[in-house]
Amino acid sequence: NSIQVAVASNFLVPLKEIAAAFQSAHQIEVRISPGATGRHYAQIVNGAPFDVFLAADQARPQRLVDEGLAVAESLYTYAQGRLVLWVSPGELLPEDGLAGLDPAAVRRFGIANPRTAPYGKAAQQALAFAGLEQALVDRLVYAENVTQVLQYLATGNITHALVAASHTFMEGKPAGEWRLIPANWHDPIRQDAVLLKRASDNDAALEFLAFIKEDQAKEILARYGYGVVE
Amino acid sequence: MSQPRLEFDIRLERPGFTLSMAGQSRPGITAVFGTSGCGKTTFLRCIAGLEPNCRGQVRLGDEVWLDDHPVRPAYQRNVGLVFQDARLFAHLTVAGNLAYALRRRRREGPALDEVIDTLGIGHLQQSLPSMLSGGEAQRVALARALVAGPSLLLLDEPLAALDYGRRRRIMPLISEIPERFGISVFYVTHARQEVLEMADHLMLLEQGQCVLHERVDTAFSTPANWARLGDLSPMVVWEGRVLARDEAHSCHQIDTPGGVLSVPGEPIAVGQSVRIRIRSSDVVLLRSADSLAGQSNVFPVCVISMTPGGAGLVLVQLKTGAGGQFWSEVDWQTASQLQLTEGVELQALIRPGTMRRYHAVQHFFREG
Amino acid sequence: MSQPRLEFDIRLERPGFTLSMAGQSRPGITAVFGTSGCGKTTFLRCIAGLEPNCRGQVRLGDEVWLDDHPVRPAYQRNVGLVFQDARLFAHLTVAGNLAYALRRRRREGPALDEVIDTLGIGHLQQSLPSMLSGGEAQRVALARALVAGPSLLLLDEPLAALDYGRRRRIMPLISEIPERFGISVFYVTHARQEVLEMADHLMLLEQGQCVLHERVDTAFSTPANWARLGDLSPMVVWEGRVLARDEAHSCHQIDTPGGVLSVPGEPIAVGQSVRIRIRSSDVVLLRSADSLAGQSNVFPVCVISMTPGGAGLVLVQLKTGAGGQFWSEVDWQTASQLQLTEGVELQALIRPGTMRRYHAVQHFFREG
Amino acid sequence: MMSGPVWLSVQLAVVTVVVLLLIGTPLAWWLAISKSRWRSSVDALVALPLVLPPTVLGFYMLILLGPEGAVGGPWFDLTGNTLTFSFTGLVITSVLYSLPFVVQPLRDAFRSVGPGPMEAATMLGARPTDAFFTVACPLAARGFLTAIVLGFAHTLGEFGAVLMVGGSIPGETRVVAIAIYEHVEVLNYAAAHQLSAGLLIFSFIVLLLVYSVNRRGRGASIG
Amino acid sequence: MMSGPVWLSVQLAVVTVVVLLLIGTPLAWWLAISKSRWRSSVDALVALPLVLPPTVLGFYMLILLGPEGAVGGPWFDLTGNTLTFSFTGLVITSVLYSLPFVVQPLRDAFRSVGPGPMEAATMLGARPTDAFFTVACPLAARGFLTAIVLGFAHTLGEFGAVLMVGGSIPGETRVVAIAIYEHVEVLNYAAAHQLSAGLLIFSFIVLLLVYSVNRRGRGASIG
Ligand SMILES: Nc1ncnc2c1ncn2[C@@H]1O[C@H](COP(=O)(O)OP(=O)(O)OP(=O)(O)O)[C@@H](O)[C@H]1O
Ligand SMILES: Nc1ncnc2c1ncn2[C@@H]1O[C@H](COP(=O)(O)OP(=O)(O)OP(=O)(O)O)[C@@H](O)[C@H]1O
Ligand code: MOO
Ligand SMILES: [Mg+2]
Ligand SMILES: [Mg+2]
Repeated sequence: NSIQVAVASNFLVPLKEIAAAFQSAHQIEVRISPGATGRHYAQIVNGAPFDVFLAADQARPQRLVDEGLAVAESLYTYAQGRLVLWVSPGELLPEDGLAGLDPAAVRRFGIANPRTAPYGKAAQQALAFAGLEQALVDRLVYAENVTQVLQYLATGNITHALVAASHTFMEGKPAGEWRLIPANWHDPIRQDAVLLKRASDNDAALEFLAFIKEDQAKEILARYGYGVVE
Repeated sequence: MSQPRLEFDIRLERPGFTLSMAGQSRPGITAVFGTSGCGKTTFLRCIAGLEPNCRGQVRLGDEVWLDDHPVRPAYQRNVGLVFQDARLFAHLTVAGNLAYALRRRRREGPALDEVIDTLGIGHLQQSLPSMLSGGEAQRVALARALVAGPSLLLLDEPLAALDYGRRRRIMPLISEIPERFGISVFYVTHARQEVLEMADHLMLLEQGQCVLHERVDTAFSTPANWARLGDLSPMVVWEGRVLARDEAHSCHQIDTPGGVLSVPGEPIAVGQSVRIRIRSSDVVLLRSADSLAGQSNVFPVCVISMTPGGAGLVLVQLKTGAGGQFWSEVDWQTASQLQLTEGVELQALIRPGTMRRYHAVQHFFREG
Repeated sequence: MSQPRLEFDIRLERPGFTLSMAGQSRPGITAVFGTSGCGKTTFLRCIAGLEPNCRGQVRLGDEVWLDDHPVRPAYQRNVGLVFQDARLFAHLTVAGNLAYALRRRRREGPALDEVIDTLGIGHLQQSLPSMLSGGEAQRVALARALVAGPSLLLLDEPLAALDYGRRRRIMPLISEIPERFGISVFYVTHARQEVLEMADHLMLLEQGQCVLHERVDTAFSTPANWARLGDLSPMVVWEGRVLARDEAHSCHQIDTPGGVLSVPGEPIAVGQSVRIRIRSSDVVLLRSADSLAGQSNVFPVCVISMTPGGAGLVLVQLKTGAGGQFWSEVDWQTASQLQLTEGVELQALIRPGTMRRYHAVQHFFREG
Repeated sequence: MMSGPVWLSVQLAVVTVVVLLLIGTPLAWWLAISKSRWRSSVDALVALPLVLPPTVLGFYMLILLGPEGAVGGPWFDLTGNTLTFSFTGLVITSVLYSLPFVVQPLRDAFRSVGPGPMEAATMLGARPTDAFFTVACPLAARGFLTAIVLGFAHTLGEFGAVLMVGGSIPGETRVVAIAIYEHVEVLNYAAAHQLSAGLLIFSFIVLLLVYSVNRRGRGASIG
Repeated sequence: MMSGPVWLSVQLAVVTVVVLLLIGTPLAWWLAISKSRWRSSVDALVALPLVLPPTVLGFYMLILLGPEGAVGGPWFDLTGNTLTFSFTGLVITSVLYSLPFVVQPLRDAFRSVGPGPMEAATMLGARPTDAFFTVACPLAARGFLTAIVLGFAHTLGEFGAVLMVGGSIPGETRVVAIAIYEHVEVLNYAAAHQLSAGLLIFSFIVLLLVYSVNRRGRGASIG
């Protein structure tokens, strides 16, 4: 009695806490396979033994439903992500965050790859909203995902970044300061969860999906800066 | 021991070189002789099955080896080939190289100890090939081929890198291989002495063709061959047989086509066949034998012909009473003093010490 | 041309083998002789600078090459070394190999065309080394070393894989190198004939030590050396000089330590030095010269000593009136007939045709 | 002593190298001696897996080995298990991806041996396979060493393709490379450093041992 | 004709291979002939970059090449630019990561040449560098070919470390491997297939040409 959960990397840390809580409550082991949502999708299409898929976006769970690989009724948004502007130590963090950023003060500005990572796409929208896209174009660097943006920060290779708000709650985060980006500066970052077809009769998986909706899990989600879509 | 006959009729084309040979092995050792690049190595490789483009027929006894396309691959021919470049296995010591051959031995051959001893490679057993001198490597390669117990032995200049003393010690071992193990040996060499001391037959190659395949004595005794065999001085080679032995003076009476010669030297058993070389410079011609009274190997001879020899010399063909023909080369001064004309009778002193021991075998006369 | 002198006093230790040699080059060609594994190749490598563990001193003329630790690395010594295994560059054709040497030539040497012609490698120019026969590769290696124009030439059995005809054609080229280019040559060989026909001096190695370093004539004429030089039959080697030449009979009068010998053969210029080998078997002893009247090379001789020779033979040491000493070997029968005793006077017929032409040079006598 | 992912990686590397040698040795030999006109094409093909990014190769392997793939389909019908997300699948992927590192050094080593020693063995009565194992292979020892080192090290470090095909299932496909990656993902840099350092030290010791022993074993003249 | 990322990859691969040959050739030569007791350690060190997962190697390269890193710091002070997120940084990373693939085949090839030909060249008056370039290198041609093929192909396909150090900046560090990866990530499989197929075909043709020419050039006996 164990279940296999594929989870978007950005949600790995909260998920581990949730899984621990679930495990002690239900005596069901949760085996976690973190990674990029695109890869998870490809693996699921090709028979990956996952029971629950916690994606980084809405598109790919939806597509699995459309392709008959996931249970349509189970689809729901388990978390909504927020962005923060992060500056490394020694750099000036404008009072009004991104809006007040002087492009000249930026050496390198890191975001996740907008083509592959939902947080990257949101970051790009936020930059555009703030009117900084053109000013920063020659200083933008693209990481594979948001956690890699943090590595750039941690190694001092970038001075500014847009990362997930959840990172600010994590242990081991790089030094620096941050400001929340207003939620309306970008399309909502909705992360959907879905039950996969192979687990449609798996009570443990169903229980786990239910558990994420319970208060204990919501509390953890909130603690990590994720919003919950009711 | 009867030796299965090797028959071949082969052809190999290379850009700028064609080997085309037909013939069959004769019992004993066949010396393969010829100038550098004439195809000796290539011939051995074709027989061994190492030249995939070789066409034609090869058979040993009843076994068909090649019938336009290989019937029997090289490794099934049980040929022993000592390569011109030793080709020891670099990852094995000398002992390892020998053990490799011994483990795959499929037929009797000389004992390991005997070979190691004769070739003087006992002290090298733990050496790697990279630590051997040129001659040492060559000896190990020869040893390796011998202990493998081949059914046909092909030797490509196996003694070329060795000093005279070593050669002398090794030649008897090679010489007795055919009789002892009933196999034929092809022996590539540039050394006439090795041919004379070991080979029964001589194959002469010129530009990929076999232009001579004869008994060694006939080959060397034929004037037409002297130039081709590498500027030989005129000579005859006789096969002889020991008639008697004078122990006191360690002297042998040897029956030859020219008569009975008296030859001192290391003991040879009565009845044994030996080979005698008489070069034109080994013969002294005299009008009378007076001052030679009592000296051995003085024969009355008759002049058969006279031809101009090398610069300033006359080559005199002579015949003993027994009918054996041989040659003497004299300068014009001596020639005129001797009043040489065809048919004249003279005395010929043949110098002993010109004898070569013929280590092998009796079969020669049986065959001849 | 004066030849800078090579001086060496070297030592190389290997497990189970130590080379320890001191000496200096003499003008001309020095034959390096010795049994397989005695250290000949190692000696050349030490001189060339290829043995990093070699200690001691080496100098050529004023240049110090080694003074316990290398002073001059191998590539600055301008030594030409023909390796025992040809070591052609596998990625270059024959022409490429020769061009490689020619481009780096730092000194005069024989012309490319001459070398290619003498060594008979013209038709091989476009061949890759892997396509050459053993002897062809050896010739190319020799050619490559010659055209590089070395200041010291070291040859490691350069003709070992060649037929007699080829050797004869190449020997004159090598022989004249010292005079023509003013360099010393060390020549490793197992062939006594090559020593006699080409070398001025002989160095004999035994177990890594030089046990003999003498003029070739002295070395071969000393009875104590006969066994060491590979079971030589007793002989003397004389340096001679052409006194006169009889064109009509192409016969030379040659002044030797034993007297004036009459020697037919290919023309040699008057005044030229030549080398004469007289083996004990080349001498016929007679009580009187009656039946030899008019024959050339008959000398009255005096018996100096008699010793037992090989089995059943007596080795007689003789002296001519001119004082030259030589040897004859007779069987006991002949010995008793001749009533051999010390001091007795006999007639000796020395056979012509025993002469060897000495291709090189006049410096020999100048030095001697 | 070894944590799960490390142990799994070592297992994977060992199995992969063994399989690679089994496949790569005959292939390298063929490439070394063949006169076939297909040889150059096979030579080129062998290097191709390298050209693809690991995740992309992994993606194609995922399709190929998946339950509907050309290889995975029949396997699934036969065994009832999928090849993907299994140790076997990882081995297949690693083998494909490390093939050039094994085949090319081996091929070169066999070519360096040349026909001479094999001919000599033949003349001593060794059959082709005998000569191959007793002469060609020992003389190509250097190539085997390089092939093994490259194959082993590359499999240890390989990641993209393995992650794609294996899916990071603990105890089954979660190899050390993935474990390190995941530590980094959750910003647990200390653990990542520790694991990396361990991997490096372990590998260095193994390699040092291998090279030292190899050196001792052959004497100065060869290598 | 070539799209940006492909062209960038080819440039990176070419520059990397050139640099690798410049560094790797002397290193391989030293490893082949040295009798130093450090040799085994260097041999082992050379293989180590392989053991680390690319992203982890990339992470360490980020530290090393970053504006506060041991290499990147001085570089930054000197040039005012960071090494990371630059083509130069990619080259350094690729060089480190492909080093074993260049050094090891070369080392083996040099060892196969052995001391004989170099001694022969010396005896013809060739100085060591002369002999090295005119004899050792041509005779090790096989090793160079393998080194170049492995180095080139690995750089083309390399991805994790490059992505990390390069920051995927279009036209500067966004190589083809990253481009394909992105297509896969966003489920644009058709584009991924197309780009992969193009890369494979291009590589195959290049490799086939290389191997065919090489084969022609040497005759049957050597190659
Ligand atoms: N690389 C080596 N390592 C160790 N010992 C060696 C090495 N090369 C040669 N020897 C040994 O040194 C001794 C002398 O060898 P060298 O090659 O000088 O002999 P050589 O006189 O040239 O003999 P040959 O006439 O057979 O070529 C031999 O006993 C040989 O076994
Ligand atoms: N692998 C090869 N490819 C092409 N030609 C070759 C090859 N090997 C030898 N040859 C040529 O074939 C001819 C015969 O060579 P082979 O080796 O049989 O000569 P050989 O009689 O053994 O000479 P040697 O006494 O010099 O060893 C020579 O002209 C040589 O150049
Ligand atoms: O978790 Mo992501 O891959 O940065 O959207
Ligand atoms: Mg030959
Ligand atoms: Mg030698």
